Amino acid sequence: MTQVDRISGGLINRKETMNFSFNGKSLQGYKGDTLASALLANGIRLVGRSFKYHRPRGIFTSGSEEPNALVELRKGAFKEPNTRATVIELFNRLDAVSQNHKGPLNFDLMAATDLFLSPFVGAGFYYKTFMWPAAFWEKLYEPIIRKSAGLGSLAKLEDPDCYDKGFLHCDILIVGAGPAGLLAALAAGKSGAKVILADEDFLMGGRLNSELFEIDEMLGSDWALKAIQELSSLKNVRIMNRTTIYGSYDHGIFGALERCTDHLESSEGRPRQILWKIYSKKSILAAGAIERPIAFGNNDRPGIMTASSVRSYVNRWGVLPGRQTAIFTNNDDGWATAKVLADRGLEVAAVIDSRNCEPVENIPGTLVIMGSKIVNTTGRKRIKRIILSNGQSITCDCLAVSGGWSPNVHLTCHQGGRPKWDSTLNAFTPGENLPKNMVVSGSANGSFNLQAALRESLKVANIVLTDLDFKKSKIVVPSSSDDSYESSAFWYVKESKKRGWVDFQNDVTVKDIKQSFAEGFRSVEHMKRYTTMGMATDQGKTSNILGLAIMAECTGKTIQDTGTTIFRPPYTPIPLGALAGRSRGKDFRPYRLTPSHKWSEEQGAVFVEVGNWLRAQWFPKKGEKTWRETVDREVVSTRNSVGVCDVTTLGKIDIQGKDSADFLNIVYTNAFGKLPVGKVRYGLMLREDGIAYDDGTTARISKNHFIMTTTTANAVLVFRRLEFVRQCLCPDMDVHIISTTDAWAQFAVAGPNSRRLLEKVIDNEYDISNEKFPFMGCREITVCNGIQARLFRISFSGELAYELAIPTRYGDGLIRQLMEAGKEFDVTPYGTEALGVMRIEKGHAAGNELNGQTTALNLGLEKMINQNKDCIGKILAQRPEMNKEDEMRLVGFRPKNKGDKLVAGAHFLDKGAKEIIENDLGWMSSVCFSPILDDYIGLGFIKNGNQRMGDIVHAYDKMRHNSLDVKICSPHFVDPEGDRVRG
Amino acid sequence: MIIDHPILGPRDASEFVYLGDSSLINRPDPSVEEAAQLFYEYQYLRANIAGPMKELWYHEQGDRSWLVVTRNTITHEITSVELARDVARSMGRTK
Amino acid sequence: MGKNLLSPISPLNGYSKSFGNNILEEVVDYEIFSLATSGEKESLIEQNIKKLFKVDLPFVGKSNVSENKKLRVMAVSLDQWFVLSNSGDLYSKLISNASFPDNIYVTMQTDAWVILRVSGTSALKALERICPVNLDPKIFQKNDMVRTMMEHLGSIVICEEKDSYLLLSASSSAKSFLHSVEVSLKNVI
Amino acid sequence: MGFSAFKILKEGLTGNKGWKPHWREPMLKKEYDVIIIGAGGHGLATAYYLAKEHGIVNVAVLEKGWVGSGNIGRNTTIIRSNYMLPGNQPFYEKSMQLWEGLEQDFNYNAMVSQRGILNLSHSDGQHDAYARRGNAMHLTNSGAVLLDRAGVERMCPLLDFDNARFPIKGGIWQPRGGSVRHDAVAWGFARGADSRGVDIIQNCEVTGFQIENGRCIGVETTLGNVKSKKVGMCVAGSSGVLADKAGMRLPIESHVLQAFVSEGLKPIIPGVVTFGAGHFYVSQSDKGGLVFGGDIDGYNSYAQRGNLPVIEDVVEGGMAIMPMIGRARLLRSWGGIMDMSMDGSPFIDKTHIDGLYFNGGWCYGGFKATPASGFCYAHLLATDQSHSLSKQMRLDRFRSGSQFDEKGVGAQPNLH
Repeated sequence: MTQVDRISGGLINRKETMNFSFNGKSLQGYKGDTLASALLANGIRLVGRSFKYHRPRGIFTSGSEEPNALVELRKGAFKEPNTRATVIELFNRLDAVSQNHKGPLNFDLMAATDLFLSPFVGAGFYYKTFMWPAAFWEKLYEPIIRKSAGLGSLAKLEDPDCYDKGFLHCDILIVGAGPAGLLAALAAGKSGAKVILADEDFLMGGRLNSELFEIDEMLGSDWALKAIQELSSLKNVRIMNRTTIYGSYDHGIFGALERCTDHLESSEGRPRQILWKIYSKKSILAAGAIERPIAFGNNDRPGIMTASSVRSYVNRWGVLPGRQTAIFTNNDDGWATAKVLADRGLEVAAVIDSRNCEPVENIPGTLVIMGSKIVNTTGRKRIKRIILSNGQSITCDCLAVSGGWSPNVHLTCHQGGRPKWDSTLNAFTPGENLPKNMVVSGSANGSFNLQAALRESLKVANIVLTDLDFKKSKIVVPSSSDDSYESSAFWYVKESKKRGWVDFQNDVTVKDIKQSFAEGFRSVEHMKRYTTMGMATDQGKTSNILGLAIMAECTGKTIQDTGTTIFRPPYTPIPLGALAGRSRGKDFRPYRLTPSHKWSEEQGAVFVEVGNWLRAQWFPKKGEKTWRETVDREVVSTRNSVGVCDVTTLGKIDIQGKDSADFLNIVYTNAFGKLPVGKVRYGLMLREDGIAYDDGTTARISKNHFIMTTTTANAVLVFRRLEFVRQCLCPDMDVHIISTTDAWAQFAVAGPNSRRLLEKVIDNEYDISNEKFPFMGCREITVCNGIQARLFRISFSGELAYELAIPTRYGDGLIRQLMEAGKEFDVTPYGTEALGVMRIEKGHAAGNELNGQTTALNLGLEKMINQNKDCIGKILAQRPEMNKEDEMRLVGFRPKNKGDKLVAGAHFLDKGAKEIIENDLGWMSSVCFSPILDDYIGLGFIKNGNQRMGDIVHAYDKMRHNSLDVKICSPHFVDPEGDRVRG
Repeated sequence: MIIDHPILGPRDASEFVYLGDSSLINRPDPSVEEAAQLFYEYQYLRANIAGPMKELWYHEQGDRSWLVVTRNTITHEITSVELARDVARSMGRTK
Repeated sequence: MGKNLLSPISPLNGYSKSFGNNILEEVVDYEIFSLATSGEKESLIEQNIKKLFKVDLPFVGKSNVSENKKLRVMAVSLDQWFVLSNSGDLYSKLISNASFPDNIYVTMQTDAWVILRVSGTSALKALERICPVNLDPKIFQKNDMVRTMMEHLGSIVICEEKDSYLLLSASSSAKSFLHSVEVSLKNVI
Repeated sequence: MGFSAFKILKEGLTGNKGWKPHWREPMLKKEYDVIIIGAGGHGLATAYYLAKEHGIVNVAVLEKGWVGSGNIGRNTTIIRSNYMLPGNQPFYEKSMQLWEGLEQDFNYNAMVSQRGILNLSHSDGQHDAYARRGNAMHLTNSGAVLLDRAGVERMCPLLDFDNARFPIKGGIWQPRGGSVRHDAVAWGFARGADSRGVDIIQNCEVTGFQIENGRCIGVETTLGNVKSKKVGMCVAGSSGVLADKAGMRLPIESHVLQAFVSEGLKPIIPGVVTFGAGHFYVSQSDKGGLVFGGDIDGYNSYAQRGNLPVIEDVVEGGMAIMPMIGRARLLRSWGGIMDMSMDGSPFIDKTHIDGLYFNGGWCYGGFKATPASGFCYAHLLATDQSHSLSKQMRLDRFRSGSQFDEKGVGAQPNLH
C-alpha cells in the first residue's frame, strides 16, 4: 500500500524509508515520522477503541497529550502497552497493534456496550448496583468488570531491557525547546551559565516545526535549527532532546527521563532509558501549551482532531489528514489551519466559528459560517458529515477543532502550586506560589503570541542570569510574525442531543458531568472521582478544562471558584523499569561477603541472606541427605571436639578517648568503668523507651580503648545511636568511634579442643592456658609467624571457646590454616544454623527474642540494669505496665511427648483453655532440634514463665496444624552450670 | 530535598537519616523526682509543628555529623542548618 | 621469626581492566588509618601531622598530599582524619612512637576499604551515573574528596588529578561496588 | 432514594433525569448533641454508627474541605485483618466483618473485593514471625494460611523465583484481605448518615474550641460557633494542628506517605502482594491500574507530596519481586499526611478535657480500620465508655507503659 495521504514538504527524510506494520499490515513511512503521522500518511484513521464504550477512535493530537491513539508497541517481552502513536518515532520493522477490542479493530464485539448499555452505565452506575445478592459481587459482577479493565496488556515476561540513572547539576534548567526555551537557552548559554535544555520531542523547536512562523526573516523551523547548532557549540550547554522533565521536587531537583533507544529497533544491550536527577539553581519553564477540543455530539469520531495538529501533520510531516477538512473553532487560532490548507491549495470544506464576529481570515472559495455550532457528526469509522445547529449538513473527511489553548502549567503544580484562571485568555496560567526558583515564559505563561513570547523569554532569562550573578545577555529579541490571539469562553454545544465527549479515553461525556452535579458531586475532586474524568493515561491534558467549565456552568460559579485539580507527577507516564534503574534482580541491593566466603564456596556451603550479608548456613558433607543431618553433625562435633565459624558479620566498633568508659556506662545498662584492661564484658543496650535494643561483648584493650561488638542486624543502628549520644547528649566527652566491622576477619573457635587448636596457629610467645588467659579475657597477639591479631575468650555456644580476629586480608588464609591445623581434632566448620542450635541449647537470646518488643525483665536480664548509674532506657523501663507480676518471661520448652516437633510462632494457651486471643499467654520464639538432648527444644515468652517451671501448656499452632503440649523448663538446656566455658 | 551542610555545603537529603524533633537533644535529668513524667514527655509527646520546625538529621553517608535543621513542614523550605553538637552545647549539655 | 604463613588477599585480588581509553583498577598498596581527637585539640593534630608526615592539615572535604607524594591526609569530619599512605608500615611506627600524644586516637582501617582508581576521559561521565555529588572539575578539583553514597554503598571519592579518581568503599561489598563502576563505564563508552 | 438495578434501568430509559444528590447540603445549626470534626472515612463512619447503632442523629460532621477529602480519598484501598497483638487484632477483625456486610448495610456498592492479601517472607526469622502472626489471627478466626515457596509460586507465578536478591521463602496469605473502592466508602457512609438525619457541613473549618473550666462546650468555625456537649476530633493527618487549638500535645507526628498508580492494564495481579525484604506492596484496581506504595518519606511533613528517593525505593522493590512490570508506566503519584503514632497503633479515647474526644494516630493503616473505628468511636461518644475492642487504644498508654508496638521499633514514628 502506498502512502496515499503523503504530500510534499515537511521535516522528514524521504531518502530513508521505514517499513513498519500496524495490526499485521505492512506499511511504509519515512525517518522523522511518528507512528501517528505514518499511519495518517497511509490513509489509516481508525486506530483504537475507547475504554468503556469501545467507541472507534482515531488520532486526535500530534503530541504527548494524545488520549485516543494508544497502541501495543513491539513484540514478546518487549511489548509496551498504552503507547502513544503520536510520540513514537518511526523505526524500521516497528510493530504495533491496536488495543482494547474483541475481534478485529474495525468490528469490535464489545462495541455493543456503547450501542445497548450506554444509557445504563453512565457516571457512577456501579456504586448503585451489583449489591444483590451479596455473594454475586465477588463471583459474578466483579470478574466481569475486571475482565473489561485496562487498555493494553503486559507481556507477563521480565523486561529484557536495561535502564540507567544519573545525576546532573546546572545553574539553569530550561524545560522545553520551543521558541521561548531556545531563546532563553541562547541568552543563558552565551552568558556562561551552566545550562540544561530539555525537550520531550526528538526534534527541538516546538511549534516552530509545525507552523510557518518567521523569525529574523527565517522560517521558524530553520531558526530553531540554527539556534540548536549554535547551542551545541557551547560547552556549558547540555542539550537533551527525547528527554521529558516529568516532575518538579523540593529545592530545585527535577526528575528527567531520557529515551535513548526507543527510536531504534533494538537497544542492543545499551540502556533503553536514563532516569536523570537534575539539581538546578534556577529553572525556566517553557513547556508551551496544549490545544483543547470542544464538546459536541459525536465529537470523538476518527478524523476529528485538534486544529493545531492538522497543521502539524501538514507542515512538519507532509501528511494530509483530510481531503475535505472542515474547521470548528471558538478562537482566532483555528483559522490558521484554514489558511495553511488553503495556501497549499487543499480543500477547506468549511470554517465554522462559534463567535459572532468578523471572519479572522479571508479564505477565498471557502464556506465560512460565523456564530454557528456543530451539533452532530456522522461516519462511524471515519467522519463523513457534520451537522450544524441550523440543521445544515456539510460533507468532510476531517474536522479540525480548536477550543483554545491551555498553558502547560503542570510542573508549576507539583509542589502544591495552584494555577489561576485568566478570563481574557480563557485558560489557567501559572499561579503565585511557583516552585522556588522557577520562572515561566512563553505560551506556558499564557504568552500565546510569538513576538510577545520571545520578548518575555529574553526578559526572564536576564532576570535569572542576574540572580545568579551572571552578566545580562547581549542578544536582542528577534523579530517575528506577530499575529493576535482572541479566544472565547465557549466549551460545549448545548444544542447537541447526542453525547458530546469531554474525556475521550475514559468516555466521560457532558451528560456525565451534569449527572455528577445532579447527584451532588459538585467539587472538582468529587466530579473527577465520580465520573473518572482526567484519570486516564493522558491525565486530562485535553479534558480537564472542559469538564471544569461545564461544572462551573452547573454550579453558577466562576471557573476560578469551581477550582482546579492539581496536576501530580509525572508529567507523562514513566516506565517502572526506568524508575528502578539498575536495582533489579541480583543487583537490587549490594552483597556483603565474609572473608571465608571463597573458601566456603569451595566446601559447597549453603548460603543464607542475613541483611546484605551472605553467610554460610551449613556445610553439607557427601552422603548427608538432609540439612538436619548436616547441622546435627556440625553441632555434635563442635561440642565433642572443635568447630570454627565465621562471625565477621557482627558489628565491630572501635571506641577511644579519655571518657570511653563513662560513654559505655550511658549506652549499656551494666557498668563498664571497672572493667579491667584485657577483659571482655557482655553488655545489654536498651532503647530510651526501656525496650531491649541490642547486646554484645565489649573488650578493654587499654585504659582508653574499647572494642564493642554488636549484633549483625543492628551494627549500623547502634553506631548511629552511639554518634547521637556522643554529639547530642554528651557533646564534651572525649570519645571517638569508628566502625571496624570490615577491617577484621573474626572466627569463633569453639569446643573442648579449641585451645589446643589455637595453640597451633598462635605464635608460641603467647600463653593462652586457662590460668594465663581465663574466660572473658582478651589480648592482642600474633599468629602464623607475626601477623597481628586479637584473641577474645568468649563463648556463644557455651563451650570452651574463643574468637580470633585478624586483618581481613588474612581471613581466607586463616580459615584454611585453622582447617589444616585442626585435622587432628577432626575440626568442623559450622554455619549459622548450628550456631543457632547451640545458642538455643544455651538459652542465649538472639534476634527472635530481641525483637524490639521485649524488656530486660521479659528476657530475664533485669539484673543487668545497674541501679547505681544512669543509662539510656533506665527510667522508662520502670513504668508499671512493663513490670507487672505476670509479665512475659523467657523460658525453655520441651515437647511433652519426646520427639514431638516444636515450631516457632506457636502461641501458648493453658491446657483446655478456649482458643481465643483473650487466653493468649505468649509465643514460641525460637526452636531447634538438639542433637545433644536428642529432642526438640524451644525458647519462648510466656506470662509468669519463671513461676511455672514444669507446667504443661498447650502450644497452639493452627498455621501448621501442629498444636501440641509442651513443658516449661529452664532456657539453659546444656551445661546450665557453665563449667565448660571455664574449662 | 537538599540540606545545606554547614561544613560540606549542599548535599542530597538521601545521604541523611532523619530522627525527629530536636527536643530529643534535651534528655531530662534522671535523678530528679519527676523524672518519670519528664522522660515520658521527652520520649513521647511532640509539638508536631505545622511550619518551621527544628529537627535532627544524621549525615550517615557523609561526615557522620548530627545536624539540627530548621525546615518548614508545610513547604519543606530549609532556613538554617547547624551542627547538633553546637546546639547541644548551647543548651548547656556537656558530658 | 620467619615469614608469616598466610598470604594476604586484597578485596578484588588486584583487579585491573580497561574500558575504551579508560582504566579501572584496584589500588592495593595503600595503608589506611584514621586519626581522631576532640575538637579543641585540632592544633595538636595539626602540629603532629606536620611533624610526622610533612603535610598540612586539610579542611573538611579536602585532602593534602605530602611532598614525597607517598601520603595523603583527608579530613572526613571535624574531628576525624584518614591517612592514606604507601610508604610502608606507618601505622605501627606511629603507635609505637612514644612521643605521639595519647589523646590522638589512631585506628587501623586498611582492611575496611577497597580502593578503586578510575581514570580516562570517560571517568567523569561514568561517575555521573552513580555519584549524586557535583564533580564538575570547576568545583571538585585536584585533591578534593567527598564522602557520599553510590548504588546503596557508602563511598569516598577523591580527585587525584583531572580525569583520575580514587573511589573507596567497604571491603566486604567490594564486588558489588566494582560491578556498579564497571556498568557505569560500559554505559558511557 | 434507594439504589437498585431497577432504579438504574428506569433512569436509563428516562434519560437519567431522576437522580438526586447523595446527601443534603444543610445549614449549620447553632447546637448539636454531637459534633464530629472531619468528614473523612472515620468521621463519616462514626456519624453513621452514632445514628444507626445509638439512635443519635442530632449530629454535625464538620469538614474544612469536601466529603472524603482526607486520606480516605488518597489511599491504596487495602483491607486486611492480619495483625498480631491483642490490642489490635480483634479490632481489625471486627472491621473486616463490618466490611463484609457494609454494602447491603448502607445500600451503596463500595466494591469490597476480597481477593486475598499475600505477605512474602524471605528469611526463616520472618517466616517464624508470620507463623506467630497467623496463629494470633486464628485466635480471632480471621483466617490465615502459611505458604511455602511452592505455595507462593502456585498463587503468584509472576513473581521472581529465579533471580531474586532476596529469594522468596514463603508467605502468609489472608484470603479475606483485599481492596475497596475508597471514595465510595466515604460516599456510602455520608449518604447513610445523611439519610438518618446527620448534618454533613462541607467547607466548614474548625478554628478553635470553646473550653470552659476544663470542659469543651463547643467549637468555633469559619461558619460561626456551634455548641455541643460532645466534640469528637477525627482528622488523622492533621491531628497535631487541631489538638494544638485545644492546647494538647500528642504522641503523634505527621508524615507524608506517597502512593502510586500505573496506567490501566489488563488484569495481571490476583490480590494484594507485599514484598517482605523491601518496601513495596501492590494490588490492581477494577480499572486495571496497578495501585502500589511503600514506606513513608520519613520526615515530618504536612505537604501532600513526597520526593524522589522514596519513589525510586518503592519501584526498585517492585521490580525486585516482579520484573515483568518493567514496561508498565507510572501514571500518577501523590501524597497523604499520616498521623504516625509512637508505637504504630491508633487512639480512640477521651482527652483530659471533658466533652472532647480523640480519634487518630492511624499511621498508614487507617483505611482498613474505617468501619470499626467509626463503630468504636460512636460507642465511646454515645456511652462515654471505651468499646472493648478499642480499650487499649488509650492516649495515656505511654505514661503507664502499655504501648503495643506491632513492628517493635519503639518511639520513632517514621520507622512504624
